Amino acid sequence: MTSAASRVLAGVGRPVVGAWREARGLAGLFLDTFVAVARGRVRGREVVHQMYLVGNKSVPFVAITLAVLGLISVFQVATQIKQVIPDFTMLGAAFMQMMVREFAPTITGLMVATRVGSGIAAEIGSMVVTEQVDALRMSNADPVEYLLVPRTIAAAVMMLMLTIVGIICATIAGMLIARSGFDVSFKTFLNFQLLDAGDLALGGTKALAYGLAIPVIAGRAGLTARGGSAGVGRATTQAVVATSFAVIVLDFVISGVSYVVFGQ
Amino acid sequence: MIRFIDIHKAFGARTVLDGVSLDVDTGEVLYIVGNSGAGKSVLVKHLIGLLRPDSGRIELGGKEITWLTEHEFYAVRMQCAMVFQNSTLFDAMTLVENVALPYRKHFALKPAAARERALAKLDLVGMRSAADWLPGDIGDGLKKRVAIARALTLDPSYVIFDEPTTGLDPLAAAQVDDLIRSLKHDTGVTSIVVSHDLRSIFGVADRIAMIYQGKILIDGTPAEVRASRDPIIDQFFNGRADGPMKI
Amino acid sequence: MSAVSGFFASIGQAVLNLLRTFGGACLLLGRVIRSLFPPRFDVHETWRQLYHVGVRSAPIVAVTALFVGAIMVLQSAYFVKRTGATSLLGYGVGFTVFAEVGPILIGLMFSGRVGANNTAELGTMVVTEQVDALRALAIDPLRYLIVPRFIAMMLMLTLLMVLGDLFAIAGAALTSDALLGVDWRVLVANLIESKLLDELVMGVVKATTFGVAISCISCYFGLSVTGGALGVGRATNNSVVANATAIFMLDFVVGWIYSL
Amino acid sequence: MSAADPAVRIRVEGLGKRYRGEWVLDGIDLAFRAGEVVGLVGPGGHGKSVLLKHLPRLLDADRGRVVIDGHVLGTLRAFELARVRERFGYVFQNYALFDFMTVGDNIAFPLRQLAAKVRPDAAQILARVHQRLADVGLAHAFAQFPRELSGGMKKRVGLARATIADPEITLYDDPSAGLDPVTSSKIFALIDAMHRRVPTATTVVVSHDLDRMRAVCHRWVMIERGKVVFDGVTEAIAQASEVVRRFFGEAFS
Repeated sequence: MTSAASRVLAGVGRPVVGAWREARGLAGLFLDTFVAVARGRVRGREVVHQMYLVGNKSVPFVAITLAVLGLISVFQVATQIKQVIPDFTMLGAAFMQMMVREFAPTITGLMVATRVGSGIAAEIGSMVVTEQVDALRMSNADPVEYLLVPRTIAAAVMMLMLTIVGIICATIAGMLIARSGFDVSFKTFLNFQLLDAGDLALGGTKALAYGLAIPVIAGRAGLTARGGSAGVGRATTQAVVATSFAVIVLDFVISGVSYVVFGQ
Repeated sequence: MIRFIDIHKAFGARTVLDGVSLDVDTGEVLYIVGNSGAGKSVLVKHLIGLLRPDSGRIELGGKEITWLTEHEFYAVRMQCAMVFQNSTLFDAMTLVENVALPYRKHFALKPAAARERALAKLDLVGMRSAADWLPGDIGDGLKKRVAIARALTLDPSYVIFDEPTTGLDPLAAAQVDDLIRSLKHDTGVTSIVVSHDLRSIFGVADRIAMIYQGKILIDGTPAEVRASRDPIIDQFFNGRADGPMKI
Repeated sequence: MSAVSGFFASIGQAVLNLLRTFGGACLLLGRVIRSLFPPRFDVHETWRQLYHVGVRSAPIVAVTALFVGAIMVLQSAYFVKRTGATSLLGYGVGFTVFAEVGPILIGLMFSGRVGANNTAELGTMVVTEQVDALRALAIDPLRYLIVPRFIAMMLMLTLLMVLGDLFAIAGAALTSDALLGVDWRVLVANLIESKLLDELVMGVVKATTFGVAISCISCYFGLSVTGGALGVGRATNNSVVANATAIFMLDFVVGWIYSL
Repeated sequence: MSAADPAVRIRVEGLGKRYRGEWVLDGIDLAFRAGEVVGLVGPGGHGKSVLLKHLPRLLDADRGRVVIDGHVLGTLRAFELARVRERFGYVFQNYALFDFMTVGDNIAFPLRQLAAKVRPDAAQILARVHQRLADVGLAHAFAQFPRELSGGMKKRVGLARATIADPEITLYDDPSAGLDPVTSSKIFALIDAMHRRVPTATTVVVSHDLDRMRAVCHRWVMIERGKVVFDGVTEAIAQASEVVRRFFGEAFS
């Protein structure tokens, strides 16, 4: 085989092999994390501490972004409706449904991926690079159990909480703009007629899926950091992209499956 | 000729330099020594404007440079080069591109001409054969030699070395010491070396100045330093664990 | 009492941090603009950054846009199925993708891919004294490191926005054809005739402002790193958060200006 | 198994490790005995720290194996490996102190992680931690955080943590890197003191600080380009090969 051909094959092969090894490593890490949780090897106090770090610190960040998004989407939809048929009775209902099914979990997921994903990768990455993870292993503290499990549980729980906070802030912002811009009374805006168990289940599934995927993907980026501060930088960047991308892909998969299976 | 006159510098509550006065004669190799955190690197960074003193004056080649602006310091840095402790080569460029960078930026040389001049400097430090390698491919000792070559591209009259042999194995350290020694003979460059490597201090220094608790404790030839009976100086230069020295 | 004062202190701290970041980034923007007129920056490094920024983010932006288009179709599919208004599909999808969701999601992915990387790279250079080495070689770090990255990010995000819009349409067309049975040619024709040029231009203008913000913020955090590996990690984290906040703020401001 | 010399505690057989296609360790054969203090030296970046990390199996060998008291490390299951690691103390090059814990908690960590039936009670742990902090001259630093300490103090805390359980095998990875002569001597004095506390312990020190190692190490192992090029006592250096003699310098010939 000529060297050029082998070079081309290698060029194609390398990313594929790399992606496969990455997927296998990630699957292994998911398994280890859930086995550790199943075996109850969980330090409650640390989980609560991580909840504070993950949740509390992200509340203002999620609240602002979701409020802005709520403002924008109501403003856009309302201006469209005004041009077609100026009947705003269903404005609030449609908004609530879209927020619960789609925007609140996904945008909150992206924010948590950005903030918490890069945070976990940065922290664990710098612990690997300064050999703290090796020090843990010398004292029989498994890094996955000791570092990743508390963060995973905290992120999953907080993801649900933050989505709810997100929905509340978006709704408040939406209500205000609806009244001031298009004089839609709070009462008409706040109608939950369209909302049913299916929407809540869909939104909840998405939030939980993101909450579990983000810390484990970020944790893997952190645990595989190599080579001083440059390594930590790479791990953090890789985590932000991988977790954000995972949120978007999961959103598509869950929405697609629910549409095909449940028809809604 | 370089003069530090009564330099004071503190970082928040921690006073690092408490009235340091020191002269450096042209053409000599002066070693500034002291324990970690004594302020050796802090003092020399004032010379090229990376730090500004809280009070005191600095003169370089007879001109006062204490309060020059960042932009005005560029002229000073053309005269006075610095080699940092972790060799600071740019990872994205090959070794010869690293050394050619100052030529490209200051003398607007075409890439080919800059490469030629850079290869000559690499030859000076015995690294010409590795010209097209990346910094990542070579060990710390060799990186240090390329960093020295890069600092020499501006043909400075003063060169500052910040702990050039720290972290190097004895062989690589000896080669860097030889390089500093040969610099003085071949080019008559004045070198200021910050170090606490006893082997290289007594192997290369023309003169030694020791900083202890923010002040110059001694400033003299290696022989004078060895003869000193001051207990702190004796403890430091023999590297003894027990003694009056407070760290 | 300490809990309450602690709470207010943390709010005060958050506001102060926000202002310090905003101030720092604006100062940096000022210095960058001053060195653009007359243009005094390293051309070689600019080309390298254009390639570095563009190549690294093109695939991720394209794939993100593909999914954004698909999600938008899925989102309105439920609505369209109930009301049967398939003709509205093209307009609805096109509008949200070009004007709103497209710029935000592509901006976020770009901020993650390039912004975070920029802060990490600059942070590492500061921590390993490479920035001081530049100054010691009498080379101005702003003109050699910062301005090339500013130009690369601003230009590339603008171009990538257009690329993203194309991929989003492709994603939407594919999904609508596969899931809704609405032939993709219909969707595309419908989209073209809904005259969404204004929205497309607004999306691109948003992308340019995002590019400016992301470059200044990520460079600001990169240059202000202290404290080794942990410092680089923390700066990268803060940079990504600040970029995301800036994207949402700017999205609202540009959207509001356009609606005047 | 070659003739089992009773005193041999760790045996390294044909150990190989590859990074990006290059053999950093290329067939290492060594034996470490009880009561020995071994100096591991050689040109920078030639695999010394990598070899050290293979002993407690922090790194897995690509070739060959490490045997401790008859157990082949590569084949041990997790809890067996845990028992083996409990006999190790490791002073890391980058300090590896947990920056989210105080100095006291850092030093107590190895004891608190011991299996329940072996673990001393809380009061005993605290007493030993305070005693060990006093041994390294940092009694005042109990409640401080690692970021508040200087390089030399961080190194001493790392040393206190590694030796809190009086381990049989203590590994030092470049303990005096970047430290001034006086602090370096303090560190090596502590290494010597730690060895005297448990004379049957095996101690391995990786460092470039040949002058200070000379006072502490009985035996030297030099590694160049992934191979052992010298393994003997200080006096044997004078008769060693040219490369070895040049590395150690005139003070040793």
